Amino acid sequence: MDIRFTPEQDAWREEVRDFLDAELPPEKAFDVEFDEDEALWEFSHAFTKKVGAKGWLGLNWPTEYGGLGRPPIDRMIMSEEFEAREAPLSGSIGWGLTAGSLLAGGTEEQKQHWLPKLGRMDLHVAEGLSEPAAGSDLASLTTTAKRDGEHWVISGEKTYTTWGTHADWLFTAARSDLTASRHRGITMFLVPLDLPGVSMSPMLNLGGGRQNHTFLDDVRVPHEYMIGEEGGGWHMIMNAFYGGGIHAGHAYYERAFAAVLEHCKQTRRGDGLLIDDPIVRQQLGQLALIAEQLKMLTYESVSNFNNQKPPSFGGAIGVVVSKEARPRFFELCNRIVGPLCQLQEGRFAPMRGQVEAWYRHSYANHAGGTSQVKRMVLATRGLGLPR
Amino acid sequence: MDIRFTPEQDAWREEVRDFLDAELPPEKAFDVEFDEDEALWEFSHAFTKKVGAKGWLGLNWPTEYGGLGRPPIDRMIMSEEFEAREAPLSGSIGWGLTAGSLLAGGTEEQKQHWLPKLGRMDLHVAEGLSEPAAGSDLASLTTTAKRDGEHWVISGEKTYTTWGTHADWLFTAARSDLTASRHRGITMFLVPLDLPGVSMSPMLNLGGGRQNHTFLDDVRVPHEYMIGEEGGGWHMIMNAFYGGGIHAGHAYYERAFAAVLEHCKQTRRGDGLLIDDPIVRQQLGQLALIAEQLKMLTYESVSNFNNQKPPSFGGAIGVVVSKEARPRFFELCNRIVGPLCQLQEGRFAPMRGQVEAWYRHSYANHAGGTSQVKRMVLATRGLGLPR
Amino acid sequence: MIDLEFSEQQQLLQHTARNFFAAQCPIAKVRSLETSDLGYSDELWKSMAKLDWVGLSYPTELGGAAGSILDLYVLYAEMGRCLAPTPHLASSVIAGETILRGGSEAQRGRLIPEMSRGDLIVAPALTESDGAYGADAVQLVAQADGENGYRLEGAKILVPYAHVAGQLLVAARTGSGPDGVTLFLIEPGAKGVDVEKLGNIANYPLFAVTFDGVAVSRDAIVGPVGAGWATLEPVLDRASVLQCAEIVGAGEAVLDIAVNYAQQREQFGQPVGKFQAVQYLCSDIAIDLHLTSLLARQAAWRLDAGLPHAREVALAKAQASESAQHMVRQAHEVQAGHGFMMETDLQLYTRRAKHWEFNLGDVHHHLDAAVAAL
Amino acid sequence: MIDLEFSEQQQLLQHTARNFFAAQCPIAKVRSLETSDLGYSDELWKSMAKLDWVGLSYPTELGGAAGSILDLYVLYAEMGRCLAPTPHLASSVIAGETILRGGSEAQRGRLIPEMSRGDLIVAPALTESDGAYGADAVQLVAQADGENGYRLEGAKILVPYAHVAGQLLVAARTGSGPDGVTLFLIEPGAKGVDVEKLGNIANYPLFAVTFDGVAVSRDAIVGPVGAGWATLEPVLDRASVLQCAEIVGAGEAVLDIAVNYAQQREQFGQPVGKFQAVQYLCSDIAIDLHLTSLLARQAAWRLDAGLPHAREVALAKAQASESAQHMVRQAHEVQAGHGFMMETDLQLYTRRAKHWEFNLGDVHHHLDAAVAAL
Repeated sequence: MDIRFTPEQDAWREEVRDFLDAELPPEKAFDVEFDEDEALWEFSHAFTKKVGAKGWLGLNWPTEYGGLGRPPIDRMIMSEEFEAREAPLSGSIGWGLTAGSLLAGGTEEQKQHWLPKLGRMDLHVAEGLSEPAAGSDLASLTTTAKRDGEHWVISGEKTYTTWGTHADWLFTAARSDLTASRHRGITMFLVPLDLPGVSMSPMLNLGGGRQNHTFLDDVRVPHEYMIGEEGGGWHMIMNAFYGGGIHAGHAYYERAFAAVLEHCKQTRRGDGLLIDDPIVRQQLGQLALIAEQLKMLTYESVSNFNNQKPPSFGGAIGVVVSKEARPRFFELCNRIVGPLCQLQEGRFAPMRGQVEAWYRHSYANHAGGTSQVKRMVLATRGLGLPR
Repeated sequence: MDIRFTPEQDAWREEVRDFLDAELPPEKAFDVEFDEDEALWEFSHAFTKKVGAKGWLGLNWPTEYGGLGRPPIDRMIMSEEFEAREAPLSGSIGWGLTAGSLLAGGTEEQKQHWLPKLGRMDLHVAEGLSEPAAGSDLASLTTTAKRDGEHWVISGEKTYTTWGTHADWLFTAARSDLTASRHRGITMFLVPLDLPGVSMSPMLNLGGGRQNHTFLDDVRVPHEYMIGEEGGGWHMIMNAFYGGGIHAGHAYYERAFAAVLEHCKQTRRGDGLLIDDPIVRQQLGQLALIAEQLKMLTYESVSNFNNQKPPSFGGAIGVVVSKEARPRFFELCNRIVGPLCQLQEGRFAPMRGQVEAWYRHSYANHAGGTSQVKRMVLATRGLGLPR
Repeated sequence: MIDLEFSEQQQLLQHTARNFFAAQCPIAKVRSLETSDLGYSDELWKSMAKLDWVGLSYPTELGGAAGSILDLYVLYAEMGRCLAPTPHLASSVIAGETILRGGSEAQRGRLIPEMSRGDLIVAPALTESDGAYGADAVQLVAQADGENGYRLEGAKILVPYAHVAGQLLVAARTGSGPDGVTLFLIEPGAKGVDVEKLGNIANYPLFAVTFDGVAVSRDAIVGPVGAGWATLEPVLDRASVLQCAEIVGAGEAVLDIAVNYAQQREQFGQPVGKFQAVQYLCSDIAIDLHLTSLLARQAAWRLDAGLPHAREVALAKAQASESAQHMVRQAHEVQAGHGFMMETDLQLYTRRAKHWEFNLGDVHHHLDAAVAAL
Repeated sequence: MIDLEFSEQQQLLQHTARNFFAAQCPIAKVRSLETSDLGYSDELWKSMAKLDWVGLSYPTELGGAAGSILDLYVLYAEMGRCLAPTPHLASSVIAGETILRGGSEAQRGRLIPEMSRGDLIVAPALTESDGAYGADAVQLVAQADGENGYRLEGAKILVPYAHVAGQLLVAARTGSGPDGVTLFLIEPGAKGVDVEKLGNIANYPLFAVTFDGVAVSRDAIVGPVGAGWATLEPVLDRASVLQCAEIVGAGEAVLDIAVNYAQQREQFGQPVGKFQAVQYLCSDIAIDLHLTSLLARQAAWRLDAGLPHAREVALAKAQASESAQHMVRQAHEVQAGHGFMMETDLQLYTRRAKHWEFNLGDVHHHLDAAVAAL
């Protein structure tokens, strides 16, 4: 047992920090999920391209596809540092989900063609899996793709298209075989968003971000934009969902916790500092506990990878804990801060309104399936309870 | 809207108090569920007979069956006072469940015959519904009753027989028609426990009480001991479960809360009294809140009866809240009291070990179906969600 | 006689109010008002005044309808259901009832009829920059300034409707301790008063008001000097119960949203409402708001009956604050990604619930207050 | 290198211990020992000593096996799984390691080898009648009495294994503040010492020990006068982590009990484990104990590595105390009426979990301690 980083890993962390020192002014840090400020997004694209230029978007990919072939822990370290500074890394649907799908089920030719581009962030890709009637139950999607010579004709409606207006490609799934069973007959495509028949209407979200309804109306997509095998989409997505190494989700909570703790050390309420209020201390302890739980779950993933062990409890425990912790964590932040937690801006808003924003963001915890669905996975696949 | 008692109701409460002042010395107060002390049980039987002699066991029953025809609120008031003093009222399976079943589905002749006896506590009745494989799902019971002339021959195994060794009758359910559907073909009986073929083995429980396995081996029960109609058992039980007026379950929590509050006012930990500890105060507030919730749910039942309104949310909300509150309430008591909560007796045990005992008792919250089952009722019958 | 039902008259009010708000304040209007400059509709407010709802609890001789707190409860539940944006709690209840209770004959005669007609809004300015709740939290200084007046120095925050108020009702410190709080009526346009909008999660019209040596004459004092908190406290109890009622009404709407979604949304080949996990989420909401309703109605009734009520009010608001938070979280779990979209109605409730959770004391304040009242 | 797996040697120990306790301490034996006069098995204890487990963490030159805290962790998880009743935590860890850390050469040489062999049990007497945890809670008075000794007056409670202890390790107050605590070794048979059994939920061997002017000589002091808490504190950190390990092992057994029951018990025509509500209950247990395991292993590793660990220990025990409570409650929900019966194994865990929840600091203590450590 060991929870230390090697000297090489420490050096890598320093390298990441140096990069961020050089390339990320603190005022450019923002949450790409929930901010539509055009200037910040421009910065984000440029910043992400710099990360790509260093090969870090494809850090874990095999070198033959433009990756650096580094182990997942290096990705985790990078992620810790990026989260700690709220680095505005955009385009994870491309270098994350699309690339992960390719690595999981792409043909050799596809991998050769797409991965280097994705790793350099040459393509800005939007999410195009969800449909109005297919959320957690992705297999019920109804968008169709019909083969017509060297093209596919795709029609259907997609929803929750994240970053649709910042992207120029859509990574999407369509039913290419209507006679096959639910999980078969799904095929993946990269669809250029400027093709005729593609249109979008905005879906603004509670977090302050923009998602979209995306309408695909007999969009003719070249066959070469098919990703993976025909009918192999389901398998690929399930294996790839936000692949690309181990994400340091805990660092998001650690950053928030540090900010709240600092607030409590600085802020008086009534006779004393918040940090000296016994109830606030219990709540801070709960926050620290949640952040620590998530950190250890991340580290366990690293450890499991290092030891070639399968993920714990069907891979569901980390997802369940983080999905369920998120609203609870930020409700606790609200309670610590008190009625001022509702303020968004101005000199009276604690922590520049971050607590208010975090709270709204906390309800965006359903990507990749709800916690309810993940609990089922944990119970059946992880514990062996009957389906 | 009104939450006051009428002068007549206040007078009735005084009458109950006077009775308890006269008949219940504080040292004889005990929880009949969880104490097997023979001397106390003897007192309890005598005490309950005195209550019966006043007509109070059948307080709400029609006068023609030996009841006093009083409204449910009088029962609730009596129950508040009895709970407030932990009055050891035994035999509720008889004057509660059996009588409730008779009132719900007994023939005129059965009601004339049995109810006056039950109201006087002439019969001590034990619970004989549950079976090893039929708990919350009572309809899956497998004990059989075969008609043979003027007798029924009953065979099967019953479990969790509460008060089996203090009783002389068993109120039981058996399948009298093997061809009928699950919910039909169940018939109820009162079985004398001294009949040949009846035997019991003890099942001690965590609360400190004794329940039993009861074996019925070709027990010949006279037809006149059948309760209700042949095959009408299910309907009767569902309508009668612990019938006999509105129970003041909240008073149990109010009594516990009062004791804990007094403890906190008297007891120092570290520099100050427990009552001045901000965290303890939050916990006491939680306890007060739970007790108040339960009180208002009880009062709502009274109000609904008075206004001839159906019970809220399919009758499930009070059960769900109290079943789920019970362990939580007594865990909070533990936390307030601290490590001393594990002590059962002696001069160091806070509150004479009551906190320890309450906690163990709190796991006995499954009679009448688990909270999980009641949640389903609430969701489907109460909210109209699909089954 | 235990009877938790509303009277026939209250049921009539309930029915009228439900229809009124459904017609006059549909959810589309709530959305557009939220981002309007005013943040509420003066037309709606005046219509309410015509129905005698603005001064519902005021004496008839001052233009009110002599309604009870339970009557107000009924109205608030309906306002909560429709998220009707009105200055009722701030102006009609907190400010108006404080003036009624502590004000001079002249103050009452001058202000209350105008308030009843919906022509005057008075904004209570109580909270200060630390957000604390209670007499101790009043720190804004009112320094005696000669024979005839005071000078106010300090800031108030979370002041509702200050932008349209004709008067501010300001709690200031004229001495130490709980008996050192005095209430002043000050015009927002007075010299040295500055009003600044505070952006907030609910887009509720909340303001910071700063007082830079503002001169006030003695006749602007409401009630005896030093008796400000004693005047205010019973009114805040009433307001807390009405805040509970608003949460209950909103909760019933949230429950409808969640249940309807669970019945209609299909995943894995069945309505999601068939999954026990979703049934738990929906029943959590039902339980929360039902308990809030029971506790709040009890507290309201005790206020009307003139019985001791500190414990009941505190428990009701503790429950309501918990419920405000919990019910929206559970509804978001039911609606998952869908509920996160601004186009759904749920988020309108979610954002307001955060304001309600903390308005008039949070769960910790009220749990502690409940124990203090024992 | 992030690696949360036990070493091969630890896995061997785990394997050996699991088999050993399964064979030597089956659940029937746990039941019978619980109600025996001793409350534990000296035979089992001696067998553990032969395996070098009693002095597992002691230096080899004093008869120990020089094991790490992670080695102990492995042993404790297995003891927890089987509910093995032993004085290990009290005597081997808390008392023994305190003597090792603070004791004189003579004390160590005299006591530790005997303790390693399982021939001597030393019972730590720390808690007093208010149940509080920490240096401040030590109030029992040790009054200097002439040149050579002290006189002890007061009472200790929740003293484990005092009935079979050859020595008591008593924390007493010789001055004020955290530096006013001194540790004494006292024989339970000494004049003025009275030992009284305390009935408790777990039937754990717990005692009250009263000191009625007990005379103690200076050579019975462990460590410098006034340095008692400084000596004890790091040992209590170690013990807290091992208490976590015991909870984790027990939790794995509770999870097995719950899952097996849910797979086999049928109601409404299907295994109850098919109901989502029951799946949630079982997964709650799995999550609780998995998190406890991760946090406790981290804390143990930091202790072994000599790294700062106050925060990690506190978070681990806060989590473990919560889990000890929550996991048994959820298991009782799974087993419903069945789990309430003494004939089921679940209740054995339930009752002990209550002891563990509060042993070495409850959740509130440790959450506060975690913040203090930041």
